[in-house]
Amino acid sequence: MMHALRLLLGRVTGIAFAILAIATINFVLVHSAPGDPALVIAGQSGATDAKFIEQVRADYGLDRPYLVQLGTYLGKVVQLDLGYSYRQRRAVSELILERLGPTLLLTLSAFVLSLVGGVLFGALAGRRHGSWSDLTISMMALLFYATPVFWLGLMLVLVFSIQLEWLPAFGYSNMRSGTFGTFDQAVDVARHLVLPAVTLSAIYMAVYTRLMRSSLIEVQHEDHVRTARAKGLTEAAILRHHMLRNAAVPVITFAGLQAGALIGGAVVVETVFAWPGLGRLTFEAVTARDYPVLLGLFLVTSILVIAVNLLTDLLHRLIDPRVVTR
Amino acid sequence: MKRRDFTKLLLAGMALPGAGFMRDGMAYAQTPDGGLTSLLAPEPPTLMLPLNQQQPTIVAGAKIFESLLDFDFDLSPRPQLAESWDISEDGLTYTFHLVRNAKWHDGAPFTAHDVVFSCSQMLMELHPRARASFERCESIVAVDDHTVVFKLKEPFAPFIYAFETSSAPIAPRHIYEGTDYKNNPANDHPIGTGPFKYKEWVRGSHIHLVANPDYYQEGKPGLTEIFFRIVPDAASRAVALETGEAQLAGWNDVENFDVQRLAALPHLEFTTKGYEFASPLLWYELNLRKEPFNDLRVRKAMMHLLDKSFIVERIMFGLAAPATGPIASTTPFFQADLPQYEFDVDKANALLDEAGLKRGADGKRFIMRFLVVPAGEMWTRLGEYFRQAMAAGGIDVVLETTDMAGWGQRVSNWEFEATNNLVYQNADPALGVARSYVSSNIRKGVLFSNTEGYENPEVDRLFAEAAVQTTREARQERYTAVQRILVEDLPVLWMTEQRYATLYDNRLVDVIVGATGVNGNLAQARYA
Amino acid sequence: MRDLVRTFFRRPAGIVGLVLLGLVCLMAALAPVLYPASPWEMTGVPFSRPGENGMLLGADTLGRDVASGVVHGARVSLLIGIASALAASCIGVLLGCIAGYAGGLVDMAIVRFTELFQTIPTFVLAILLVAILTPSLATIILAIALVSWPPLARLTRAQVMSIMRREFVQAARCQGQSTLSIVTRHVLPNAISPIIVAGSLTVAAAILIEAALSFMGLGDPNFMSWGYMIGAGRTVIRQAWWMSVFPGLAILLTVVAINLVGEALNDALNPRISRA
Amino acid sequence: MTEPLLTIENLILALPQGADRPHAVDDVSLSVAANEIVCLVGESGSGKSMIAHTILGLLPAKVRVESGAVRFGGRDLLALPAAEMRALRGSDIAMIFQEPQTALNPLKRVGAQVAEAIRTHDPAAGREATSLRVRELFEQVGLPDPRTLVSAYPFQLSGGQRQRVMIAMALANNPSLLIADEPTTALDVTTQRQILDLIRSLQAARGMGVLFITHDIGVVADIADRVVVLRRGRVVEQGPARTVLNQPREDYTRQLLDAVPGRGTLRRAKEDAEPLLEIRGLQKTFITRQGFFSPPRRVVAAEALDLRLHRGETLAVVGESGSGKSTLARMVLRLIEADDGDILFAGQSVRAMGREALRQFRRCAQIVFQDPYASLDPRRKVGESISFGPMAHGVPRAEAERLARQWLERVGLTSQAADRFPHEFSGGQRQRICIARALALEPSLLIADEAVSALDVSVQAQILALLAELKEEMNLSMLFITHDLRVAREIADTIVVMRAGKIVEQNGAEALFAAPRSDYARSLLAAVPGKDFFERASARPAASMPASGAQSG
Repeated sequence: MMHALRLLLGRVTGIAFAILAIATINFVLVHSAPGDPALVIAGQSGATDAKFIEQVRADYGLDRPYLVQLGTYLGKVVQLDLGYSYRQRRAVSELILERLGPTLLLTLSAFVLSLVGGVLFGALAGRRHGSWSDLTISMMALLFYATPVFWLGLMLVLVFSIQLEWLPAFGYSNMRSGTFGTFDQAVDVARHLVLPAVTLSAIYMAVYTRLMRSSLIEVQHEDHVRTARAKGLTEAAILRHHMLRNAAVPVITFAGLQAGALIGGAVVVETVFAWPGLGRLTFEAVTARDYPVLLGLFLVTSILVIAVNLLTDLLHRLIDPRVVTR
Repeated sequence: MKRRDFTKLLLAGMALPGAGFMRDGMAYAQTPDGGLTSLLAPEPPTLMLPLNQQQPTIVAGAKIFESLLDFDFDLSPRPQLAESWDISEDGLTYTFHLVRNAKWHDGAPFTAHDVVFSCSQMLMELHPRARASFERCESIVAVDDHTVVFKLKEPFAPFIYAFETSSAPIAPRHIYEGTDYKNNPANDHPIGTGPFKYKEWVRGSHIHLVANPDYYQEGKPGLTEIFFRIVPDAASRAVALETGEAQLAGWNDVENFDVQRLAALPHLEFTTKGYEFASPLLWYELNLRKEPFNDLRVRKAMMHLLDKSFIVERIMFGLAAPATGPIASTTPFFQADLPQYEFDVDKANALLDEAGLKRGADGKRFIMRFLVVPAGEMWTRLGEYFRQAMAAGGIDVVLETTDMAGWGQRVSNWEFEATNNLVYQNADPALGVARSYVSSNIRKGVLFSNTEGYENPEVDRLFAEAAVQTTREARQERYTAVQRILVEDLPVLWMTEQRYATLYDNRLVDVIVGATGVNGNLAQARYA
Repeated sequence: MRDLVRTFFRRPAGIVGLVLLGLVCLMAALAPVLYPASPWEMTGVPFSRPGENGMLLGADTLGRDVASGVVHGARVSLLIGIASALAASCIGVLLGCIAGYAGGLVDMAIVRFTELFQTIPTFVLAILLVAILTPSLATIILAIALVSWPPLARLTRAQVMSIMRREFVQAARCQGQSTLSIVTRHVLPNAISPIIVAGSLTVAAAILIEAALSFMGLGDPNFMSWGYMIGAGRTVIRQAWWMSVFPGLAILLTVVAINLVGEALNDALNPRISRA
Repeated sequence: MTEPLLTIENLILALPQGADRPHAVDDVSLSVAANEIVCLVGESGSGKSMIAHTILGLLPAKVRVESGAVRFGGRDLLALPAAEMRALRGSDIAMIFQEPQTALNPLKRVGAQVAEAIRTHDPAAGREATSLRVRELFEQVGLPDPRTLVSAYPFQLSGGQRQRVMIAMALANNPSLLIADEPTTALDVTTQRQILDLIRSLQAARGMGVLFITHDIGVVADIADRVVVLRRGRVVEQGPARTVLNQPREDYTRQLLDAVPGRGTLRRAKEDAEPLLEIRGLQKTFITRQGFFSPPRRVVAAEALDLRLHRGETLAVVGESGSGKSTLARMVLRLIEADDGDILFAGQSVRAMGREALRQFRRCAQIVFQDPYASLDPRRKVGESISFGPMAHGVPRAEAERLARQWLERVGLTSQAADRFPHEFSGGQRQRICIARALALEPSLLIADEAVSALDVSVQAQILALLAELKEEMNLSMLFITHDLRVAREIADTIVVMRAGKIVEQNGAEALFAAPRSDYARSLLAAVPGKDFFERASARPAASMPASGAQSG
């Protein structure tokens, strides 16, 4: 118990350090950009008034020295205050919070989908190593691995939304469904989720399929599988009880590392599918040079990545007892 | 779980898309029970129109907030919150008689004091364009609860246009007076006098407005509710119109090349009317402070190298008209028969030779950098076309891209060689044209000013005089003169007058009823 | 060496990949011969279908030849892919080597730094970098390199550390060989194969990142690239599917080819497989 | 004797094309009766494991049964349908494997793995009954505290405990035939003794037939009722253990017996010579940090070690895995830095040496490692690996290459070997190359870290002989690290016994074997497989040593 507590404590301080470091890097990165944010607000309001620009600058502290801005920012981060968006005229934490749900829904379902699909297909291919099904799955995995995400999204929209009219092409929910019962809304959101989630998961599913396949092939030759065979287990039982889980361990470890990439991919997918999540907010903030939002976003996405890492770690611990005390 | 159960489940899952569950989802194409779903992009920062006047804020906010006047397609004023108005002979006194039965969305009555508060206090602090207008006033006085008098320091002919909704949205005094306007909690739940009331805003998804039952015009609004669907992706917006998920799109919601296809769809109506108030003019802008753009011959040569019809047909897909000079044909005081620079590569080369810019061994005369406007595909195409067009004259164009902030900074600080610009005429040359050419408006750091750096005392004088003349003839005379000078001087390379497509469900009527089109309040729009 | 080549060619997938990649390279090399005019030339009939008006793959909205764009785009995609993979490899291998060889505090610092870079969502970082530095070939290459090096650094570090632990390295130390001699004669030759393979796969990843950046409007506007073409074509996908289909296929084939070659190379460079 | 339990008749197993020989197993016939232990003994590559795998139908896909029959209980196992074969596996015929570390599924609790064996063959067995049975089995195989141990994971158990779990699993369904494939090879000698005793007693109690596969004649001597000697896929000799071991008919059997180390004449320590290497109070603790807040793991590898190696002497450091003996060897060469204490080499402090001094010192103190596969750079020609050493000390390239060829010939290889890569050589040959590499620098101290442990006995004997010979010739001093007391006895003048980082006993070889002072040394000695047999046998004149320098190594 003490041990677990200490482990947790170590984890938390590690994360805190990482977050502060990321916060600093982000701040420096974003603030070295050319472009005066005051001007953007002014320009977009159709302003031709220098006084107005000065006012904006004063309002958002952009006239203060760089280091003071950084210090203020870090201080606020510690207090979980992510600042105020001058473009959106709202607290950054509020903006992020309301976009967090859809992104979590999208990335987590894509994560689960890719993992489950990858493990399933990879197992199928690895089990019948060298067979036609293996060849087909491997080839598909290679193709999906090489397909640009945005391109795949477009093709899916073309086929499933425009040609077949099965699924909505974009958005998070049909806005009228919000007024009905929660079940209707859940179904509605689920229908909107299908295409973006499939698009986002495709490349990772391909990666996990390939990984699972080679992992399974490797496991097949391990001694404990021979032991299981010597015990008289059927091949199906061996696959289920002695190969799948063992082969999935490296896949899950790897999946944790991919969390950052997954959120990066969400930017493209959310833009293509008009999914109202953090990814789209990121792109909007980059084009609008919305500094506070960008800073907040990078922080939150990084925390998300760390969270996913923790989650996979947990999953890893769950299926691999060796990790706990190691 | 047994293996067979698992397989069954898997099969069921795969069959799902084909099953009824998925198909009944076509519900989103249903008749919207008197409600309207409009596209909106990008997401506005706020709906509080007095606070922010970006395009999407106007589109959504103008259903909630109103001003005193509305404008017909020919830009003549029509009543809105003002029933009637008088302008004194000397053009110095504007008296507005307000509607008597208007109420704020919270039930408080709308009075002349709201107008005085908005125009003399709130907008003066928040709204740069309104400030420019009301700074001209000597006094703004509520004579009684329903009469407001504006007294100008000197005559200003286009003053009447200051009362368009986005130019002077009227805010409730009882809520804002004496508060910190920007942080007033009511900003999140805006209260106006318009035909629609704020209901809900799901960020990143949609804004929900509902009909105002106490609206002061009998029988309006004709719609029960409006959803603004926020869709940042143009292709998705097109799909929404196509599937019927959205019933209204304006401005750039639909990319030009998609307009024809969508306009041809049986369930959609198409019009380019409703943008007369803005009447934007698009041009290639050169930094006249720099060699060789300060040489008129070079500018003329460039004008000859550019084929306006190519831009109109291939880049704008017909949603534009060739511009002939600094004032758009839809704006008052437009002069028709100005001299033109026809597309002529030989003439251009001759002019460039004359200017002493000889072709080098590689056939290139000089290298210039073009800053692409980061606002979408059309702008990118304009940059690409510029590069190809200039190549014919031996001018090597390197494209530079940046984000909106970078573009704004570089253009307003004159750190560019060439770029595109698009400037609203705002219904009167004194409001939307002069600012780009008068030397008093060469202001570093300010966008949409005289960023090209053109200086001509004669032009300055003519614009200044035209603004304060009170007769149409006197103004026309000066604007004609200034147009002739500018066309000869080429401070910028005018290309096109922009047209915008408004697409809407053909069951809707009276959607576009005036010069502000989708920026209007949609009070009359209804299902036939 | 001969072993390597023989093993490489024992895999049909490797040959297919090599042939495909060769075609793409040939296309890039012969671009000025095949299509001497600029791919930006707006001389064709807009929206020509493939084969119409003498344009093999059709024309885009401005009348530009899609085939010319695909051919010229190969140059940019390959250039950016290879250059950024090389740059990423330089950063990654250097840091990985230092970390793996030095160990201790230096190692820990580099590992933490690498982890930090891996924690930041990479594509978002790339977007940000390009947006900040304004898009051009150099900045795109830099941005892709900056987000691609961490896996290479980790791999190199792991490789170096595992080789350093091997007894033949200890034996070399005992022989009195200098550090430089140990690293160049023993560690690098043994560590390099997976790094070469990973580096070659980084090229494929870089091409995909470049395409995504261009697709989002963050490409170098002076060079025709595949991602740009898809970005320009996707909005008209219903009117002109060929505008985005062909460059998309080009990306797909190139990335597949590089992956196939990388895999075959992996097998060929793996002494267990090649000498079995 | 009744009908045998298992009969193998004229079994021929075909290897795929391109293998070193066409048949893995060539015309092998043998039988195992109930209630007897048959040992299948042979060196690596003799095909002994293949035979075991054939019985259970677990052959790798590449290997094909060409002809022959395997009869068990009247049925030909080779012709049995897959389902019936499966029913037999783990119930009537059970098997245990060499590596208990990998033979158990690392992700499942050991109790569940044993329970699985029960339920596979008795699906009707209830949960309660099964877990009861598992606990019973754990008790029978001598696992402590079965109640808690059943829910342990394999990594939480020691090697011996894992092997006990494997045995429990094998016995779960009361098999009539147990196949044990090198079940003790990966274990420490004391643990090996326990497992052997366990198998012996279980076999006797249950009247099982056991087919025991091993490479170690000592183990055979301890456990076998009958012996089958296998060489390169063929049966060399078979018969009752006593007969085969005492009166081997075939040369190969005799060679195997003679190659078993530790039966030569004992050496006497030369106390009078001056010390070349002196270690005083050497201290080393490995600390692995797991985070800022968790307590670091501490493993003591050396605690106040004192020892002396005299010039011309061979000192063997003996200990089981984890005793710190290899760390000691590496600390001497400063491949691992010690925490405290002194290492004096010819009077100079090694720990105080600077970079250049250390380089010069290492020239005088060379090492040969255990794994002949890992200790040669796979990407360098053998000649290069050797010549880099002299070159690093200023010898011109041509001269260094000549030296390399000369040394290759000296260790029993041809000079052409210099142009080949390590993977073209066998394990024994590689170890010869490693010795050449070490000696090419003409050191005065040679450290051999388990240098013969990975080799087959016959090869082991050759390498030991080579080392002894070279030692005499070059007047080397040797620090010989081994886990095998027999090897130590074979080569050492002085023996140091280590356990958990401490020296338990330091004694002359003769003295140690005659009268060990410590309990631990005594238990180690007692655990040496085949000790009784060889002690009896050594009363008789020992067979002659095989000639060294043979290319076959």
